[in-house]
Amino acid sequence: MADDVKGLSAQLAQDPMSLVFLRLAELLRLRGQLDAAHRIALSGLERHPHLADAHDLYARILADKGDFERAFDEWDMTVRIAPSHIGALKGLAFLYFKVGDVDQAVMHLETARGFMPDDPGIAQALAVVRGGQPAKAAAGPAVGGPGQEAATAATAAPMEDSRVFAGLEGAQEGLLLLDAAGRVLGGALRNPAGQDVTDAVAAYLAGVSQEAARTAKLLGLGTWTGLATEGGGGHVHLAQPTPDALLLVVRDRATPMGRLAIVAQRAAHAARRWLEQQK
Amino acid sequence: MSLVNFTTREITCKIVYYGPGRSGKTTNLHYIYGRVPDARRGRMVSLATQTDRTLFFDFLPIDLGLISGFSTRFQLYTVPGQVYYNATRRLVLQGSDGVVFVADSQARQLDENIESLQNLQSNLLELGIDIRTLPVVLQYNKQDLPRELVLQTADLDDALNFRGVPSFGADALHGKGVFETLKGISELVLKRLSAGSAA
Amino acid sequence: MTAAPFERALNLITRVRGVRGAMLVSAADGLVVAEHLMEGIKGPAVAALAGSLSNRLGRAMEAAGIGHSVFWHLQGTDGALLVVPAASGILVVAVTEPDVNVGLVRLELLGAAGVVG
Amino acid sequence: MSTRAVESWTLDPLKRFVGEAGARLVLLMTPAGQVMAQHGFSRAVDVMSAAALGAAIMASTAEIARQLNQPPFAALTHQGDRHGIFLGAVSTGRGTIVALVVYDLDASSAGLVQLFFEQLAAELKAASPKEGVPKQVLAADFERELSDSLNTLFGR
Repeated sequence: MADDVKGLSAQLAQDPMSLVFLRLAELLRLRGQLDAAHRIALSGLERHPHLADAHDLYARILADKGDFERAFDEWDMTVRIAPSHIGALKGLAFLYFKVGDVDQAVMHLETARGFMPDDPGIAQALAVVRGGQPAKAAAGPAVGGPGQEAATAATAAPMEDSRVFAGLEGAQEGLLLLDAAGRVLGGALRNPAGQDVTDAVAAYLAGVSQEAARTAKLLGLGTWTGLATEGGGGHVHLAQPTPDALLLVVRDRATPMGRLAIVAQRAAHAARRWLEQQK
Repeated sequence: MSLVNFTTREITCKIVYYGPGRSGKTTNLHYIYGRVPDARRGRMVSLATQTDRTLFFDFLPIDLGLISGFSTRFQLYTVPGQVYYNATRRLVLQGSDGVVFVADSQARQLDENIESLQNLQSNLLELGIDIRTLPVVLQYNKQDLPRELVLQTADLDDALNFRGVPSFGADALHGKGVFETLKGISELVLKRLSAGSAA
Repeated sequence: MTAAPFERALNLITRVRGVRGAMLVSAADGLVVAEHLMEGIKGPAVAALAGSLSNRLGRAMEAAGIGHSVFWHLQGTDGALLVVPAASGILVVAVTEPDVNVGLVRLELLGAAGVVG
Repeated sequence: MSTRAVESWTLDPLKRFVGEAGARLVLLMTPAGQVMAQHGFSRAVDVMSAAALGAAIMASTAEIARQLNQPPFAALTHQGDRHGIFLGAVSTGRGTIVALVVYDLDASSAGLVQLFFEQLAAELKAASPKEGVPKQVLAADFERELSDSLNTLFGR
């Protein structure tokens, strides 16, 4: 495969105006060399700003990099240039679904199906979206279609290491460690019915922490150190063990809020240590 | 006030169809809407009463294409004609680049035409717009009605067109004169831009 | 409802030491319903942000299956925001010093929520 | 998200505003309803008619205020079950600009929009260039092109 990259690079060097950048950047993207793919796609786009496939490719790379806002722009642009671009329609559907706008996701997939009625990927994605699942990570790949890798990379699977909170009270339930983008680093959550709700909760927590940070800043409360909530069915404590990570501790109502704060402090300490080890 | 984007080379102008109630202002827009290809027009919005009389305005954006290297777009508005909607008429008139005065050619409507024309002048005055510099054309609509009912265009010119602006006989329902009127006002509005006296 | 119960509700909260302001906020639109604030606290900002954080938190709690929030507390290095959602869609909000007696403020917020319904 | 601007100085403040307020779309327009800039999910509405209608709402309420002998209303909010719109006027070096904000109640609120609108207004005011636009626009011989364009438009 390295040879392919070499060969395609040579072709591109020989003829910078050729469309070979599409294949090269896609290959690099699939190999996870996102920065290189980004560079190639961008310089290709500069030469071919009206090429729908170039915008679509660039969008997939951006999505792989987790830059969904710009990925949206690029797919939006693709559809403006080529309204029947299946890849871009699927990409937009994926992004809409990701933010919970099921109606828009369905609309884009239906449009795609109108252009390509026999595509099994579209039918499958529609089924997932219509299943009414919350916009959680697991649904990403099916909806993402050609951007499958984008989706999987963007919602990186929880790290195997489940020992983040080893030794802590209730280490494997009710403790969740996320990165700044809301991706699960460790721990898991189940709802009172015993279902795994890790991804669904993770998807919302990034927004909560951003709002907590903004609120503290704009109201002159300094840096936020914790957000504690008393719910009808349990108590929750959210904190930032490091500026790039988010820690959630959930306990039933029998655990007093004060005690929860202490558990959260210990868990934050364990999380910091673990994050340090990962570097 | 025409909006000119020098970066993307786009011009947007606002044209208002003015005139007494039931003179055919909305009919002009409907005809244009029906004739212009989909890709060259936006959505037509009508804020009308239940009996289809214009309550606030009708709105139709059309795309004229490239003129002098500028992508040129006109936004056509109508005003409600009934006397009691004057406040609304003045609002719609704000920021207009040109006015098409649609007169009803029926002899018995002459007073209404004159009244509406005076109303246009006083509204422009209130908005601080000088009618002598604002592009205006007249359209004498319903010329298709039996001769004994309507005034001829020359007579209407005598009665209404004391400024000697371009005037067009029309039958807006069937499209006669609609195009010529639009062309007439377009030329005046764009001439103003080319003369460098844009507001 | 007249303004008197609102005033009574806010007074319950502001009498606690370390409380810099109390507010009633419409949860759905993040707008001020009534306020009793010390100089320098921006009511509209508190209302908008408390409303927004409350909504986001509510969604996360729902996803986690732990029901509606009955009280939440955002702790900052220089101050804190404490909130009790009342049944009528109003948030009862306190802006406090960092070292306030959280237990006491919570009780008064719950009491105030009872007053505004 | 898509962005268009007749006056590019409006863009940075607009983008910041959409991000901070969680708005779906913001349009800037002249009081006569002509779109000057837009940022956000433009498919949320038909931009041109939304601008015409938004400007009409602003103009109507300004007229009501005038008839009441009151200064114009600073801002208006209309809120439905899931969406809201906010209209506010900003006075800049380029004259009065009307902003129309469309927001989803899932992501934003009237309070958030109002809060960050103050910032948007201040930033637009500060960023607006004071000099007027050049007057001469079209070449003197545009008439034939206009005639051709209209002929094509009407299928003649």
